[in-house]
Amino acid sequence: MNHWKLLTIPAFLLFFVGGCSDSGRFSQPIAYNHKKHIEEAGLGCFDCHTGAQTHQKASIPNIHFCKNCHEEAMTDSKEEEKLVGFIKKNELIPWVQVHRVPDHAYFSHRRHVSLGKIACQDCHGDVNNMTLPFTKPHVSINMEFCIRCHESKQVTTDCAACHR
Amino acid sequence: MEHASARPHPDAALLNPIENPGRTYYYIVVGLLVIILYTGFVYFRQLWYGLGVTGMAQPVTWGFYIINFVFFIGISHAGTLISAILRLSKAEWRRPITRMAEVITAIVLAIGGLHPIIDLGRPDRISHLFFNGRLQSPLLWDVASITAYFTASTIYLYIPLIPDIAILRDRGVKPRWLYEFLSWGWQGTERQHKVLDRAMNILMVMVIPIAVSVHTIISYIFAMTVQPGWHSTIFGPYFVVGAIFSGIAAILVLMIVFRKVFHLEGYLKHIHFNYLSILLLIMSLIWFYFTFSEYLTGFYGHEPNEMRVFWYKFAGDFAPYFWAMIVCNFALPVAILCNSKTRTIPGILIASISVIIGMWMERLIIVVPSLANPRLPYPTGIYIPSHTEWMLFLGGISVFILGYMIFARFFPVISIWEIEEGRHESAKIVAERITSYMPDPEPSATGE
Amino acid sequence: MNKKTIEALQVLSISLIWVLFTGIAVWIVSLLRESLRLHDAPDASVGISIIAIPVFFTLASILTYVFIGLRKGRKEESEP
Amino acid sequence: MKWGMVIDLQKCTGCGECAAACKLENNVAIVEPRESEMGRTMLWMDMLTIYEGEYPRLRVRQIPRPCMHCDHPPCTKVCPVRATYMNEEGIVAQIYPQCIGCRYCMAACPYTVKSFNWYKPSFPPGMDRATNPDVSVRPVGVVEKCTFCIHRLQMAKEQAKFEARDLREGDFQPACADSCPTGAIVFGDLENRDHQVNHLAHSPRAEKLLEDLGTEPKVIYLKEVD
Repeated sequence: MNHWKLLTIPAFLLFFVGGCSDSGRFSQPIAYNHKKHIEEAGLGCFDCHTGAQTHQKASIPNIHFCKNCHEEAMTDSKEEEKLVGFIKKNELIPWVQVHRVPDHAYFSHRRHVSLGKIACQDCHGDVNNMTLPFTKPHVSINMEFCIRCHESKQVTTDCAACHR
Repeated sequence: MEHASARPHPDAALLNPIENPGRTYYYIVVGLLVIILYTGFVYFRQLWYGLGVTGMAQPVTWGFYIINFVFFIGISHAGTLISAILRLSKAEWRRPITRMAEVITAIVLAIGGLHPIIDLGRPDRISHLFFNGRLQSPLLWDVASITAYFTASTIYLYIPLIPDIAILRDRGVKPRWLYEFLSWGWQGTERQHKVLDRAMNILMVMVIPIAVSVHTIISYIFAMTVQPGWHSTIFGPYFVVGAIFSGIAAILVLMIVFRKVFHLEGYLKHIHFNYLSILLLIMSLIWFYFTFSEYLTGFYGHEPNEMRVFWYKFAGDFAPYFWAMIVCNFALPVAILCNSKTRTIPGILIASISVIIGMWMERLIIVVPSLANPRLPYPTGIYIPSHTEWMLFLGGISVFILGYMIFARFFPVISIWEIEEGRHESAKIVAERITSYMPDPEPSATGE
Repeated sequence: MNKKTIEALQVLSISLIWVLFTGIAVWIVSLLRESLRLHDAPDASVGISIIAIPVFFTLASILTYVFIGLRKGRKEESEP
Repeated sequence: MKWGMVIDLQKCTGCGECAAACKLENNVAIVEPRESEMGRTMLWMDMLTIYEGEYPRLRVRQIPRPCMHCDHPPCTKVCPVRATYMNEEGIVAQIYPQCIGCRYCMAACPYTVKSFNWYKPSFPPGMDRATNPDVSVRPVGVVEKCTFCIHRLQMAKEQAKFEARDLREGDFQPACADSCPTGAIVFGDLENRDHQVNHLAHSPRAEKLLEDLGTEPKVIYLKEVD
């Protein structure tokens, strides 16, 4: 047994007290530009995030999808170069999922987008004008946020409807 | 104020431990601190790995922590309740005893109150109890009643302590600021005495129902479930009686220890031990009566699940503990205390220690067998406490001793001003009281 | 420590006790409200829980009474 | 809606397939043998050993035992933090992030169905990567129990709504009912006349465990007839 680990408990407690859920920032491998893709390439949310309307997960597109346009470089952007590099090497882009629902909660995009008719912007913000990828969640994903919306929309607030 | 302490005080024996604590005191404190530190380490280990380091399993999901919780809270009834009853009934022999008893309550309650938290699988989520607590659960009743009892008994300990703190302040005992701060400007004027008396009278009446409610509610933790051996209406009073019983034993042990260590033979006389041990004897008989009716009703009803637990205690795995409990709580103390020849101080010490052990076993016998014998045909549960649980038990006792020693280092364990008051006034008051009991002289004598 | 600081500390400790007990009262009331909102406590537990509140306030009042009473009951030592 | 389960002991062979399926479906931790000997085996669906009769005519049988999902659950009454409660569809749910691990519900449950995470849940090498993503792996120090595979209900309801239809009987079946090779475990809505459980629950063979406690279990056994 590693008793030295016990030393980390006070540190852990501090961390716990300090609040740890969504204050961290993430860095993305490629500085993806949502605005450019929407305005210049004329893409919509569901063109790339294909699961958002029909599946539990919205899915983040990766090389197999990006390949459709970016097999060869379209511009002289440094960031595109990186993408083309990934595609050439047939290597997955290590996107960081920023909007994360904890394991113990059930969340489905289909339920919210197709059945609940919630706009993407309500949770993810004004993505259409974002020139950089997400480094932190637009809203803090915690139960208070979920419950407030569920109460205002008068949908179920039964614990077991989301917890599992 | 150096010269002040040179003045011989009539109760110098009580002030001596505070003014000259001596070396052994610090050795013992260091020893206890070592044990407590190690206990802290053991507890952090439990926090890190989870409750798996204990001996609890399924179906015995409650073990030492809950047993000790009930046990310590039981001991705590020594103090405030008994002191309040003695004060209310104006028993003059209470004077050297009340303070010692009240201190037990305050310290033990703090230790006992921590046990359910030690028992939690996720103590980091304790805030859920405050933000999402559910008043329907007996555990929440416990949180509320133990808080009330703890605050009430601390206040009840503190208020009669004020004049003694003032004595220490006036004698210039260090740390001065502490006594200055705590004495609240006491000067012993008539008006101040009146205020203090009134406050104590209200408190006395208040703490008794609070104390009774606390242990009743602790018994409800068990009695509110439908488990065999727990679901019983007798549990409330049964627990209260057991608590007072173990409490008196704890006071007696402490009195004997202090008498020996601080040389208080002049204050704690044989009569005090005699009276208290007779109270212990009575409680032992009442305890036996409750135990008897508790098991007899179960046995007579002959409900199969109830009987499984019954035989588990009477002739099964728990029989050694059960019969040891009967010996410790009933046979031995009654045998010793019934006879005035054996009702000596060593005899009382043996009886009291046996009662404390016996009452701890009673808690064990209440908690474990009911859990070990589920209603559905599962294998009988086994419970072997681990090193962690034993350590936390020992740690709890060490914290108690240390707490008591720290209290005795700074404050007199026997109420000086109440003794003084007794010297001056009680003889007169008692004489007046006794005359008031007596029939008035025959009026016919003057008529003719 | 001089007299002023000690006095200030005494007043502070008394007010802290009031803060603590008010906190407990607020806590119980908020639990009651939540259980009523969720229709979770139909039993007598609601009524019984309310009893705890006056108990705490009585305790605090007794302490305050003693504190004020002792200050008023002092000899007039400040006078020459 | 009142979800319930009927276990037909006439059909049950005691094979234990339901217990195994449950364990895999719900990521129930697999404890080490040493721990298991101490009585820390975690099973949401346990196999109860029942002895009937006396020695020469002794009969031993294994019957499946999930959580009874009582209509008057003794466990939810005592929970100090609302970590366990009965929802409107009659499922007694356990909310893991809310549980403080006091184990009062375990002590109060007359059926002893709840399990506690004495240690951080562990899985044998290789298996830890094969946990069911639809169910969370519980943290250390919380109580857990059979949920009637409530995650399946969440998904089934969503699917039904997506297809704009009502929930059908077959849409929501817990893993044990799904896996039973003899079809002894039937699951459905006890209040819905179209569901099989509704008929079976009124069978003369129907009985409940510890019925006299008044807990009104929603798991109903159909006793064997010789």
